Amino acid sequence: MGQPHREQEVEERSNRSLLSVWEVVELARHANRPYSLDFLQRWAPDFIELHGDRLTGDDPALVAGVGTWHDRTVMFMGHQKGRSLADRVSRNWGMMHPEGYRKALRLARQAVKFGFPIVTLIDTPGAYPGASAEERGIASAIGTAIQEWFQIPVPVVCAVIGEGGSGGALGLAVADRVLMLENAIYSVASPESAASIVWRDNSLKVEAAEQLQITSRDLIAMGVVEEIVPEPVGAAHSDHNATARVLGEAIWRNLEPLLKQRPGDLLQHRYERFRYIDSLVTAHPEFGPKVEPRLVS
Amino acid sequence: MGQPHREQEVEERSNRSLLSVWEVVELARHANRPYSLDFLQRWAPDFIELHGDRLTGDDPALVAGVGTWHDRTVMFMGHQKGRSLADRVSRNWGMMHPEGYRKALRLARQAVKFGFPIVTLIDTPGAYPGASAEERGIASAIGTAIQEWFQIPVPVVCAVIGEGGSGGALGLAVADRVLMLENAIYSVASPESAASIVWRDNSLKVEAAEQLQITSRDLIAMGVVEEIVPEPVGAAHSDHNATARVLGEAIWRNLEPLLKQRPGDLLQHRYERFRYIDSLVTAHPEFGPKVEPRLVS
Amino acid sequence: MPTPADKLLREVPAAGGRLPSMAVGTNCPSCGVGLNARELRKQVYVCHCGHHFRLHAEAWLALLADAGTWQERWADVRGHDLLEWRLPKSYQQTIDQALQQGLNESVRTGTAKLAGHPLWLSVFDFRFVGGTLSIVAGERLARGLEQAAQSGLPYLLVTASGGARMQEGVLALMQMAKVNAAVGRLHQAGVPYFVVLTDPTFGGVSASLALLGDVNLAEPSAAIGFTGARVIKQATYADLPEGFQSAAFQLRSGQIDQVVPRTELRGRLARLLGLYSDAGRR
Amino acid sequence: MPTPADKLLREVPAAGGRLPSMAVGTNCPSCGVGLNARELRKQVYVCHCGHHFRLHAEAWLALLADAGTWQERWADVRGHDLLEWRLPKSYQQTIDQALQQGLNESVRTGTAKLAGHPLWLSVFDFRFVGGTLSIVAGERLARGLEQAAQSGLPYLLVTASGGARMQEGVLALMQMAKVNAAVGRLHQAGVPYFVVLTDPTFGGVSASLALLGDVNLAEPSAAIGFTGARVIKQATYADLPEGFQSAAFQLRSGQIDQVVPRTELRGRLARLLGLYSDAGRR
Ligand SMILES: [Zn+2]
Ligand SMILES: [Zn+2]
Repeated sequence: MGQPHREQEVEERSNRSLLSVWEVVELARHANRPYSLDFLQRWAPDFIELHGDRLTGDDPALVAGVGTWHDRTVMFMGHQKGRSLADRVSRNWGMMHPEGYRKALRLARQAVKFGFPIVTLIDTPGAYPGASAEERGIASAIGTAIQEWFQIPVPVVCAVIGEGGSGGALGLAVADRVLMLENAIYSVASPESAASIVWRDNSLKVEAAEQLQITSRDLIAMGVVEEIVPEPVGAAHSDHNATARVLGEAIWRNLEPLLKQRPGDLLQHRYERFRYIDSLVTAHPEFGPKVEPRLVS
Repeated sequence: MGQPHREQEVEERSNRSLLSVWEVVELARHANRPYSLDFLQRWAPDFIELHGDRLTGDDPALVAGVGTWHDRTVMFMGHQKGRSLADRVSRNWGMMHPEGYRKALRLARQAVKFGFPIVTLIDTPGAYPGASAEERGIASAIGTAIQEWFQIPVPVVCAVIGEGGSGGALGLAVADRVLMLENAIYSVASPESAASIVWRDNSLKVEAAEQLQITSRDLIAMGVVEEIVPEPVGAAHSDHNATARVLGEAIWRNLEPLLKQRPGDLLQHRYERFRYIDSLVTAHPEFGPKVEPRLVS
Repeated sequence: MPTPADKLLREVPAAGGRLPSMAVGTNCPSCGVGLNARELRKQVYVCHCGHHFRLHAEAWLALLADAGTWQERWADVRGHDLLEWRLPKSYQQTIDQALQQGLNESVRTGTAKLAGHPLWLSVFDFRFVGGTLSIVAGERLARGLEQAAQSGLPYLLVTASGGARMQEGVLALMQMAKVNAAVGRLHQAGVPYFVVLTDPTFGGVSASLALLGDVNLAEPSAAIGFTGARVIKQATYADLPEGFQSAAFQLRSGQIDQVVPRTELRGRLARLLGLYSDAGRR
Repeated sequence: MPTPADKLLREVPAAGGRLPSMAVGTNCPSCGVGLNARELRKQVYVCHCGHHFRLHAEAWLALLADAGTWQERWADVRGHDLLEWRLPKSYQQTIDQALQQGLNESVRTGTAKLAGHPLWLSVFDFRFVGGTLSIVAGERLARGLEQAAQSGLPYLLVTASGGARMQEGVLALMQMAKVNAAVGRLHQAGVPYFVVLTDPTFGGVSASLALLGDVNLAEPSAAIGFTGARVIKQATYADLPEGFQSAAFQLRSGQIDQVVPRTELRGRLARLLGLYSDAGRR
């Protein structure tokens, strides 16, 4: 009781940037928040999903494939959560196994073969923290992916659409531009993990979330993302169509100029983007989320 | 009884090329025949074994690593059988899983990074014909390996030292030169498998072996190997040192001129070697093992 | 979850040309229902129960190539009995008989159009010595792959094979290297390579060019693997799980991109050709 | 199976410089035997039972660098409290205290010689906030990797880390990308990259540059993984098998090349440096 009312009230505040950090976390994880496939089906109705890492498996937590977008073939890939319980289980709550990172790399190399630009969507609490992932080499799968994304000479634009958790997110987020939906989060670890690591008590997730600086406003202030994409009134889950339209426009606007860059320049800029991503630190000794974020139109 | 006597008699005939095909098969599979490590330890006493495909596993049926040979660092890899029962089990009788082909490729790429030439030794009945290999993609592991060996721009010399069975052998045998020990065999399938496939009766292995043309003399006549390396009196198992010396000399003699070739030429010649490997067929309509093999000195 | 794309699919006609009639028996081996040959042909030899009958080369060509566009190449390349193979049957006799029946080796290669997209097309024919990879098959594949790499036309391969041809000995094995070298050049040339895996695809074909496609599709009832189930059981005494080496198994194992019912195959390929090969969009 | 090479190994002195004394308690945590500090130092902090005590940065430098060859770089790069982290303890206070104790961040980088081979050497120090990857650590690593790529000197990394440093938030995460980009350039430049994984190596370090070596070696008692066992048990309620995430486990999983006892490590590295980096032999 009172829950629907509170939710409505949160939605109203969401567009006036008056949410607590934990309220943003809850919006980023909202069960009706648009997931990768919700975007892909709207952007590229002829999307063909491609499966498998050609090694040992296919990871349903990563949806990937090709579709026509702005009269071009684009390689899309994104973490995929499920909405029903069965879907959630089969998508493993968007937590990838090694096969997912290897599938992503296979298709990134395929995009290079054909000159397709790449769009990646981030929405994961993190890589799967289970024995099956460890046994098949999750650490080196992520490490190798991060390394190789720097050697993919086609434009890559990434958008954090929900949760961007840890190395599990970063393994898909090495890009020329990284955008972030207004109420998405992006963090070195999920608030629960951080609490567990720092305090050995994951009930302190709210405190951890506040310390970690994980909202889009924090991230743009740190120079880690290029752009915040505003969500419609009532946040992304209340209007998938509008969210997809605005996010699609922002991604394309960032992608289009990259298509004209020479591959060598693209890779050099991508290298420098991450090599000096912490340069604000030296520039602003009293560094913090104090810079005004740039919002789209 | 009579077995040691027969064995001695076979050894004597082995150097006068008077063996039946099945006797050659038995020599190729002899329990005391030198295996890959027997050669590597003699050629490169400072050999350092390298493990793992950096994906999901390490395959003990493939031994691989670097060592100093002729004042150079060389990448060696070969199928490895075991001598004791425990060794045989742990080496899986020299039958590789997908991890083995992927380890070979990882190290082939490493050899490219450092400009190390590569020596591969073939000694396998075939890839592992079991469910665990199928589940982890043995077919594509072999297919990918065969494809990628054509894109490894360093010299590769291969020697069939015992059994060269099927795609399991070929996955490690795409090379610029392929040599063969005198009593080794190289076949589209092990005689047992061929009998099982053609007659659905693997007890007809002797007949299959005779039909298949799998001895070094058959192979050189078909143009599939460049050179037969003679075995010492009493065949390879009776003198590992002498076998290693003669084989080492032959491999190095073939490898040395390749070191001077430009990478592009090397790959072009490797392509053509296999592209036209059946060209004798058109040249000799009544094709068969009738050409005199060229023996080393 | 049906997508707008599924609708698109259904709009592409199921068959390019008119499928030949095939003798497929009188009852479906899966569901046992009696078969109406004419209706079955209309359903591209897929039973109502989902069972996909094996198609031979001419049927695949009729299904995939737009009517009148198939131009076969190198049909005159012929095999012969290198090893003087006698048992259980003379290989020369096998070849002669097959030729008399109008079969021309295990692989047919040529150019065609699919939904208007020009391409290279190779199809295996399981009727010819179990679709085995032979010198002739390897030669036709390698020539086609090389020409596709040069011309930039996409390459479409339909597999159905028991593996390498025993009766050609180690030279059959060498075809695996020959064709994979050519596939590597196709990839390096940036040319699309699509594979449709049909029942069965094994051994020297699955372990050479069959799984190297940019996109690998499989028919639902295709068995795909390296070693056949019978040999695995013989060699390892293992009980193999239900569905072992099925198309779904290979999808889970990461080897294929999609399992596509034959009724949707042409449409799916047309979309792929559009996405991967329309020069205008790049 | 002892090889002639094993003999070679033993001939390389175990330590380059003189190992510093470390307080390691009075009994071995593995076998319980009482410890003689002097003897233990002589045995490079390996108990007779095989237990490898964790070494801190200075000890690694003394063990690996030839005496007097270590030249530290960028020791003046210092971190600060970006997120104004307060709980459970002020991050600024953590940094200040560590500096007062003579610790200078979680990674130390510089040049040295090992058995005469010049190289770049970076060692993690687990004492500094659990060896966590921070901006300072990332910066020192990236600079070293870039210089190694330019100069062609091999790069040797010794890891010991709990992962990325929470107190630097997403910028700590970004260090994974920063250092892996630099590792990629090292590989592209054809420069040897060797990693020694020690106890423990987890999270943002195992999932960034720790497993990307041309040769990955691990100490026998190193636990190596992405997610720590405690978190896995919490998240999945799974019983983890004995030896889970051990060095032997990672060897079986294909992630490391060899498990090397500390007593043999210097010799193994000397041989590797000879094999991979002697210009004369190429
Ligand atoms: Zn039926
Ligand atoms: Zn002890």
